Amino acid sequence: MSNKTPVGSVLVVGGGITGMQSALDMAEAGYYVYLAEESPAIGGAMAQLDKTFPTNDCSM
Amino acid sequence: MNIELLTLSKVTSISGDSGDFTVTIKQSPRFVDMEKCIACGTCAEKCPAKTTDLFNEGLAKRKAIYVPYAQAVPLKYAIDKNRCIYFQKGKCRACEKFCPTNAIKFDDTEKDITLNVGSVILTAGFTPFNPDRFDNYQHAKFPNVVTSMEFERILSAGGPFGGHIHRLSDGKEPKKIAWLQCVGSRDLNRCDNEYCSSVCCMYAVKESIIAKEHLGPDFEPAIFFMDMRTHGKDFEKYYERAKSQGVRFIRSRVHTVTETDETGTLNLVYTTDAGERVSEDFDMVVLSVGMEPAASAIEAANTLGVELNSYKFVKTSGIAPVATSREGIYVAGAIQGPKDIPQSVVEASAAACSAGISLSAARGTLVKEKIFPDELAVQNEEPRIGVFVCNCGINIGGIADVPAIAAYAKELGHVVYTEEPLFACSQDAQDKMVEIIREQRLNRIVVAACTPRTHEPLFQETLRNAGLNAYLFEMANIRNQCTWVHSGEKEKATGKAKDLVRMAINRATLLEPIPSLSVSVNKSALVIGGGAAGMTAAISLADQGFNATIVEKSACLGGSARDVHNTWSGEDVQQFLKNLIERVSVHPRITVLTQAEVVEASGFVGNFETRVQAGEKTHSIQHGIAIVATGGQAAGTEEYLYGKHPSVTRWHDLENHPEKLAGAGSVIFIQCVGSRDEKRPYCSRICCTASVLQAIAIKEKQPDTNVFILYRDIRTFGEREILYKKAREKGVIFIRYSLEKKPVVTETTDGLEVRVFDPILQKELLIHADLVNLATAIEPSPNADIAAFYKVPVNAENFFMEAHAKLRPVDFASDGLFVCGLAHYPKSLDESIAQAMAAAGRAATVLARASILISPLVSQVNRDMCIGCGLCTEVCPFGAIIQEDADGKGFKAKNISASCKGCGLCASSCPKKAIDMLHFRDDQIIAAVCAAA
Amino acid sequence: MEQVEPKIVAFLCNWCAYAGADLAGVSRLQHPSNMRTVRVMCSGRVDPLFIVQALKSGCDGVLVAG
Amino acid sequence: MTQKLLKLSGIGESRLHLAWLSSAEAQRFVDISTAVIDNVKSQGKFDPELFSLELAAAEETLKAETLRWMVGKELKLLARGDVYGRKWEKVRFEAILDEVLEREYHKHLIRQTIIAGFTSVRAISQRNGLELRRISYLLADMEKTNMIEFKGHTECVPVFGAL
Repeated sequence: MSNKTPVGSVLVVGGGITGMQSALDMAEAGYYVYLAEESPAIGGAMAQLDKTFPTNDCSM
Repeated sequence: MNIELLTLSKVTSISGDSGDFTVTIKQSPRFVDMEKCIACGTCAEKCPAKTTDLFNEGLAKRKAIYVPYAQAVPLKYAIDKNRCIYFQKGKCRACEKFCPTNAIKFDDTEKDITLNVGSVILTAGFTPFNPDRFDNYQHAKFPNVVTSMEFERILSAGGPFGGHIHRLSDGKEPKKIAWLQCVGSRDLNRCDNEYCSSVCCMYAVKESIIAKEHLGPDFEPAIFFMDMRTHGKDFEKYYERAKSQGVRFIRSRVHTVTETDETGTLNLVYTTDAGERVSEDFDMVVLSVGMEPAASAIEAANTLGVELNSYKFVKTSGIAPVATSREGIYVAGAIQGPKDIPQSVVEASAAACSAGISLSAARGTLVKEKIFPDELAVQNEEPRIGVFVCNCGINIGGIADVPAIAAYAKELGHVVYTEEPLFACSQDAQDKMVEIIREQRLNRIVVAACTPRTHEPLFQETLRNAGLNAYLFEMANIRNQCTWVHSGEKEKATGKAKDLVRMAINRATLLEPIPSLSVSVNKSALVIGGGAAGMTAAISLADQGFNATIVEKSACLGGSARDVHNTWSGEDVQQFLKNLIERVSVHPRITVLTQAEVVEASGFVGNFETRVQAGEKTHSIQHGIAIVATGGQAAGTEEYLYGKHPSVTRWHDLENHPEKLAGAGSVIFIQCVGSRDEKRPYCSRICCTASVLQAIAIKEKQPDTNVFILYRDIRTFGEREILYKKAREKGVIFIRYSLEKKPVVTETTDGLEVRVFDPILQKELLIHADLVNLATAIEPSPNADIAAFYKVPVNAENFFMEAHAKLRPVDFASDGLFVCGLAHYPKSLDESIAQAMAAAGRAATVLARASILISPLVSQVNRDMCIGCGLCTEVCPFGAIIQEDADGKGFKAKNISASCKGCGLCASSCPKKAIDMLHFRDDQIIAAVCAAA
Repeated sequence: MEQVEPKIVAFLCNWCAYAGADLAGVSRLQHPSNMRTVRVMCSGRVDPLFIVQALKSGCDGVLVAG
Repeated sequence: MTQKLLKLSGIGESRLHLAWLSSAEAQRFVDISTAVIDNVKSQGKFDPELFSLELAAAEETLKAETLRWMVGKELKLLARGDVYGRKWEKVRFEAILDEVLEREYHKHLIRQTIIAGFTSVRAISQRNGLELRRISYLLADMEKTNMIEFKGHTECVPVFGAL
């Protein structure tokens, strides 16, 4: 890596549970995040599961 | 607010290097203006074009203008161009005509976006295996053969059938359902997926239990499997529960499914353990489909220029589990290999940690902070309440009489303004609310709408934008707890809504502004445990610029990894460990204390204080967060002559004493020694892979040595399955045994003899053995002290318990405390490293800040009334209230806001009623109660 | 006994019962409309005095759910 | 405890229902609330006027230190023992708690009855239904703790006033 200061932003490719968690952690740690998702909404496969959790809260 | 969502977007190119990438993105048109769309649903109602609903796995129809699902984020409609009648035939535009906010944009175009970013994290996921190509299961043809993903939608209360399970052929409730495991996994003959998909056993068990809950005691679920792989935390107990609840588990791979009659009943023919052929009818068959890399994920990986492995998953190393072949690009989740939700979430945080390390010099340079106007002092003003009764489209307005509720509210005391927005939460309604608050000089706001659990923060922000304190706000839940559940009783629903609004208004009258609370953060960490996980966590924090102290009980660093030669993917563990110890030892931000133990701890997130005894010296360490990595070890055993015969060894004893192996004609591995039994009802996860690896190594070195593995289920999950296959190819003999018929090891004149019942041959085998190696259970290191000092829970088997099994796998429920490694659950080195990095990544979200906001809804002690009895301290579950020596006045209670969760137990048990809860004061609650009748 | 539509005050814990009641809404599980919910942060917050107060105010019953 | 108090006061313990459920148990919530509603319905309308004395007495009882203190100490007494290091049996603790609850409630009921204008032992008994002996016994106790005072005789009948 060069000596110059890096860019303080990150691109997360994929808006499933993994991408959302990465994006939240990066944003909370002080980086600007772009979250790119192919479909019209984030949530990914987990949103499709009939899960025991109460709501589809994606903690955004 | 520092996350910018780019939906309908694909990466098209990347250039530059780590720290300074230029990425181009192609964003497809949505044809709906996101700013204007209020998701009222009118467009979809009017849209004449129906198409397959992919979110519901094709089991339902949706319109050409749609939101994928009701809770979608962003909750904005989109037009499916390929299905839209206007786009296809040039006529219609019904949505445009009916949209109340003019949000439809038929002239929307594709956009090219160029981004400048320091790192990229690739999390593009998996796709469920499509079984249509298998003619023996006839998924495409038989309506009652469904995939597991389709079955999830069938089970879902929000799914196409409202959670009512029925056969697709005739709508009848099924009495018998069969799950077929390993469809598109562990199969080289009919597809190329020779790996195990890791998650299917567990989800099949879950689906069978939930189906049983739905369908009642007469329902007969059956799961056809090869090896039951319930290797995750608390999974084995769930498997046992399923057995006790009547789920039938049949060890057999079903070859063909046929339809027996015109109603769609299905017939399976299978062979039992004993070799008997059985023909059985089922009402439905669920194919437990595996995971494959999604085509779009492969495309994204190729565009980003990262290497893939032979199964087209992103290639990583066992000692750098989230690093791709390209510096500055990290990977997490199922695009790297089949895995479950917790492991994906762990990797997500680990990838964030990695990206955080490479960008730490630029931390905080591009983030924005929201600035609110100064708060108006309204405390001493007469209450002026504004009431907003939301229609929520038709969700509320379609059932309750919203104008009547608003009119009723207007007559109540202190109410000076009412309104009936269509969607109170829409951006324009929010903007308008700010204006109205200012214009009407409102100082208390009541919103009658959905639930405060999801929407209170949104409205509180709106209040703050208008210069009001966030706690001058109250919600009346007239949707979730009223119109949605009383839709058949419109008048009663209106009456109840009026009551709820009256209660909210009464309470709002007494609300008071509550100043925000924050605590400063000590930007250093304490890591308890100096094994691979602890050291990785410390390095990962130090490389992000935070100081870390490692507390190690023993005299040297390395922990249980010191016994391990190779990772399952082949990396040299000792070399890795050597490098890690060296880096830890010389890192200027890391302090290592060996032969050291925590003896006392106090404090809360941002401000912990821990006393560590290191030899003669006691250190007092101030730290903002703590990571618990106390590790685990292989348990001892009294079974199988262990400790009584020199040729009976366990785990890595064999590898570490190669002289024993030389000349051995026969080596037997016994699995599950002390795991998956009554005492330890969990699977130790890594033993199958470890024994298979050792067996391969022996066969490679001494092909003539007979190697046997006696097992209960081989749990070489994920790509570890390839090792299992390789072992069989090399001639390792696998013999299954059951808990009821354990093998017996006896001493003979020339070594050992093992007797085991082979269920395939249906007879007992007698095998001579020169060496017997036992895969004993992995148990956590003694951790009762740590659990008590930091008040963190352990499960029944003494593994530390995370805040949430799926969504928060490295956090403890208490803020600022994290867990990783074997202390959490048995796991392989790559998984430990990922979890350690994840802990460091999660810790960075605390340490990166100068101070953290905490909920100000805490208890308040009236010191004049307090008699210092200490009852509150006794009842507080969080240690958040202490007795303090007040000068000359004896002891008085004191609230520690950072630890207080606002439960109010202290207030309701104070004998002098000297404690009250902010925002939930006695008089505020009583005000609501009085207005209820 | 006269047929009445009683009013019942329900003290619901924000994290458990209140969330359960919300979910009942999401799932559209219909039930009688006699409950009047008071949200509290924990069922431990419910002082017995609140219950007496509810009865004094003329409510016909009280439910405390955590 | 509040249920016991409601029983003592004749309001009926089943005016108060307690339940535990998790956030995911929507169906259970519906089942519980339906059952509670049916149960309360079967009891009919509650008229606070009829029970004004009883409610006021219950409120005073719950406000007073004695019971709040005992309830708060329960866990400690059962789990860790009292100041003498003796662990209490749950049954014993509950028996004592019941006794104290009843006594305190009766005292407050008497006091409320006096406030309502029933000042002689006989009048008090007629109004709230407590036994004469119980009232006399408790009145002596109440006088000591400054809950009431002895105001003298009216036509040879002792008269009390609330403090």
